[in-house]
Amino acid sequence: MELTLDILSFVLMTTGGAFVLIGGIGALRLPNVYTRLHAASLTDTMASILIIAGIMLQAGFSLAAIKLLAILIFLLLTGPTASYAIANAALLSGLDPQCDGSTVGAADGDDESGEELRS
Amino acid sequence: MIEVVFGVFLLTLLVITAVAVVRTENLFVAVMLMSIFSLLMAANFFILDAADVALTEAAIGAGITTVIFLGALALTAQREKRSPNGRFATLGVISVLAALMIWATFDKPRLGDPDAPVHQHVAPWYLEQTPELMGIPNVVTAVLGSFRGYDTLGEVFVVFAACIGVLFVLSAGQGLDRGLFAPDPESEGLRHHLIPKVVGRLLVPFIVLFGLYVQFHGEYGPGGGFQAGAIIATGVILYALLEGEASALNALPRSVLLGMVVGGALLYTGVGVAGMLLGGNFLDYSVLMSDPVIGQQVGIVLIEAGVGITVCGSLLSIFHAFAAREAR
Amino acid sequence: MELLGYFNYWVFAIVFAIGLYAVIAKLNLIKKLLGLAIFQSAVFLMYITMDKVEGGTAPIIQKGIEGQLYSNPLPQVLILTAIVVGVSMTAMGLAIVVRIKEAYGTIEEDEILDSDHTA
Amino acid sequence: MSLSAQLPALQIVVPLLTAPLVVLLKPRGTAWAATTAASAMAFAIALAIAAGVLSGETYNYAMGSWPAPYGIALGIDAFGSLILLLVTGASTLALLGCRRSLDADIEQQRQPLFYAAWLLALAGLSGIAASADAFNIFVFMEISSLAGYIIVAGGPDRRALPAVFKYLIMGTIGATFYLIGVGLIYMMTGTLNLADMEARLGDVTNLDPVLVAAGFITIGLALKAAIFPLHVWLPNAYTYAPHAVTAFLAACGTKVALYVLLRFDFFVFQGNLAEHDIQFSLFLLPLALLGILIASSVALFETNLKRLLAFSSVAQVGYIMLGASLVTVTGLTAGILHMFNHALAKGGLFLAVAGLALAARGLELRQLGGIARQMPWTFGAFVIAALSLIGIPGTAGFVSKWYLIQATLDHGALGIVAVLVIIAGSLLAVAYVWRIVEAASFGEAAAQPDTGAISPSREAPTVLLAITWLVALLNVYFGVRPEAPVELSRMAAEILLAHLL
Repeated sequence: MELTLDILSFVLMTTGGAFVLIGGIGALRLPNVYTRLHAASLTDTMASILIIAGIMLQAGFSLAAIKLLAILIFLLLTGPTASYAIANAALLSGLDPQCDGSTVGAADGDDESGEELRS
Repeated sequence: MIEVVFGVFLLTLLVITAVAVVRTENLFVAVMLMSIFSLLMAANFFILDAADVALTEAAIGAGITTVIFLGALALTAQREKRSPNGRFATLGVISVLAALMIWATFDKPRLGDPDAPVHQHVAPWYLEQTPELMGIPNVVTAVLGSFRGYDTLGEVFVVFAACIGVLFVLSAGQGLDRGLFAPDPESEGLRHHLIPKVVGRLLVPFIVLFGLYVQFHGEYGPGGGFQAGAIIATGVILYALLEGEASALNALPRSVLLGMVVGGALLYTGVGVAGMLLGGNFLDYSVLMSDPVIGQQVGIVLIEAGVGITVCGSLLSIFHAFAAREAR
Repeated sequence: MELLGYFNYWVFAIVFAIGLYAVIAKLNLIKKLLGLAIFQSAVFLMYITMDKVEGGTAPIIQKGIEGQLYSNPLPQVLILTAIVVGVSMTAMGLAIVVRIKEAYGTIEEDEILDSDHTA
Repeated sequence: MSLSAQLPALQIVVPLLTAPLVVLLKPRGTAWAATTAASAMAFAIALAIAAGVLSGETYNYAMGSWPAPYGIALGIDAFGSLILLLVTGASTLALLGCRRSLDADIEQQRQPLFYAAWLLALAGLSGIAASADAFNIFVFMEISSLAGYIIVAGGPDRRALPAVFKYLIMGTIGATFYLIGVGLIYMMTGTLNLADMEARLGDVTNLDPVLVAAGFITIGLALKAAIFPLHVWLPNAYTYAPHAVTAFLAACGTKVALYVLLRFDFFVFQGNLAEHDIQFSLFLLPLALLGILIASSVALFETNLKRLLAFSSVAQVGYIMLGASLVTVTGLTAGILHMFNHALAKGGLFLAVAGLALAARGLELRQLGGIARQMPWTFGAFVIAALSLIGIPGTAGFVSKWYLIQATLDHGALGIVAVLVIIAGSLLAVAYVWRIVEAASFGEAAAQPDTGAISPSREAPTVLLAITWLVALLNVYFGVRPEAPVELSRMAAEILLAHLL
């Protein structure tokens, strides 16, 4: 039982770590603010869920686990809000969400969200 | 071992961030990097077993300082003009200074050395005597509130001075009642943005609640007046950002804030004077109650409240002084 | 390993030097204040480094645990004070910078000096 | 606890407790009245302490009743009580005299904030003088500097702002250097109490960090004390501050930093670092001599009255350091006595300047033409204080310079050079004072067509005039009967040197 929990928690934390890494690479490599934000918000959500879940398994049923849960809820609330605020600020300061053709996929997704924000 | 490696990693990041703050010409970026710098510093403090300091640095260094810097940036300039090159003389002198300091480190006690002089004298006494004399677990709070309460009193007055200083300097030429004191009624904050509004409204009460927890749990865990004051101030600042300056000032008018600053400082000094009147020395809490241990606890709770009130009031007054001023 | 025990002090010296350089060499007043904040933070690091004891924990005394080592509370108290002093100085400095901007229209030191000399 | 045992704490608590209350006093004049009352009370306490010290008492006080190395101790000896007298006296006289002048400089609504800051500066400076704890000195240094920035920023000229900014940057660097030095010593000894530090430093084997600490503390405090060449913040800060603030800070601001420097050095380092006295002299003596010569020469060519006097202050700090760097009883006595006498002279001069400024168009020397004829009484007091600054026999300035020359003559060839520098400095002082007198008495009765009708006599307000004359006459009084300050200075010097054995 101990062992299974340990393995499970390590798997969760490692995957979470991988998401942080991917998010970091994305934030460095993607072409503009909106796409980078998209990558960075990955760390806010997926990574933090996985890592905190992993630590909660380590903590077991204790006060620490409840505190971790509170932290997780807090992060899940604030992270996306912060991303929204940054994207909105970028839009207001006149950064065009349109991209040139070389990065079609990322640009398309962001274009839509940009339209939503405007309306 | 793993702690040391992690520490080295964080410290290296710290140096890189510091260099980036100095090198970037965009002041906005520099301020945000400074916030990251403070956060890294707080993480370092935590690794070094200084939970109270880490909490303070995160709340004040990374939080409030950044807000004040941003408030000032909005009134001044976003970019730095290119500094002239050829500052090699300065660089040289400072490098020599740094080398000298690194040289001096080799005779210092190593990190974590239990035989270091700092762990032999004074500090063990605090650790031994605090449970007996005060009956509270957090030794940092005991030292802060009672053993070195006079320093903390001084610190409260530093914050007080900063508050009246900012109000004094920024009220020049405008008069206290006009200009500085009248926020732009048009400023509506983020009221029309649904997501921040909903999330923010949800969070503000919890932030204030957490601040109160930190305030009153300071005897048992990390925390105390400074941290609590800063956290509650952040909550109110968030409210001001969401609902606009005007409604934040309606909720907590400037006169109330000034009253908090004055009242907290007076409460602290008053507790000290009470000790004097009851036959002890200044800031001697043992005489406040018949049982000296209870007296110490009451004294610490009171002065921590004074600290929290003053810090919260000062930081908010400073924030409003910057935020309500119009760029000219 | 022995040398890594001094790493914190080296970082202190380096960050200290970086901050001091910014204060002296930069002409922008806000940059000077940022340098000052870095410079002060370096000192905090030095003090907190002192308080660490190997195998110790934060100085919050847990009942019933004998022989627990605690880190030194005194430097922590001093630095709590110093952090608040730091933010007070920063706030005061920024207030003056705002007024300088209003009076001179610039926050670059050389331009301020020029405008006083020509006036 | 008797009242007299509580005096050291009351010295600081009275202004500290009044400061928040003053913020709330909106009606016209009440803030000033409360501030003056608190300041006068502090002065009375300082007088009581000085009287006690002269009769052989020393004041020790344990904050919170915690014993010394664990809690914070206050300790006031002869040196401390002299500084307390200077601080509280300067503050009280400047407040009493300069109400009109301050009303002219600072708008009514901002006055409560200004006076609260003034009280904090007073409390901070007294707190430094009374404290016996290295870190506590830092905290109160920050209170006094922060409050100092505020009151200097009250100056009406826009050039006050860059001056304050520079003052803030330099002051913070100085304080942080001091903090680093204290940290290094704490690291090697584990204590913050000055006396305890001294005792425990003797057991420290690796002295390199202590050496670095000595360097940092000396440089940091030298910045605060405006020792040449670290004085660059001082001239502009003094020039553009409100006149009352200049009178207050010029009389005691830098002296307090000097006091900490001397105390730290003699209490903590001199007895424990081999040959520290020689290094101390080697480092400070040339700077002191250069400071006297260069700052006086700059003053000679300065055209703004307040700037001129500010540079003269830098030179006077040189005299004080010269006395201290000799590391003898007579030298230190002379240095400490000069702190007191210079405070009297400079305080008097700046009070007179405050009076002159109410009538003159500006403080450039050419704008002062004929002012001596318009305000003969104010200018008379100015001249007496200036004579004391130069060191004319019969004034206080002469006494300390006489002691200084005696002390330097004990040092052979080097002493001759130092005496020559002192004489040269005094001659330069004669020259720059003469420039002021010349401009004021014989200068073109500055044509003032813009103001039109000028009454032939426009003296400063009576209260200010009375205070200025009081200080001017004190200069004469302590020149003729210097026993009390000399005695205090000698006691202070002996206390400092007792740690050398």
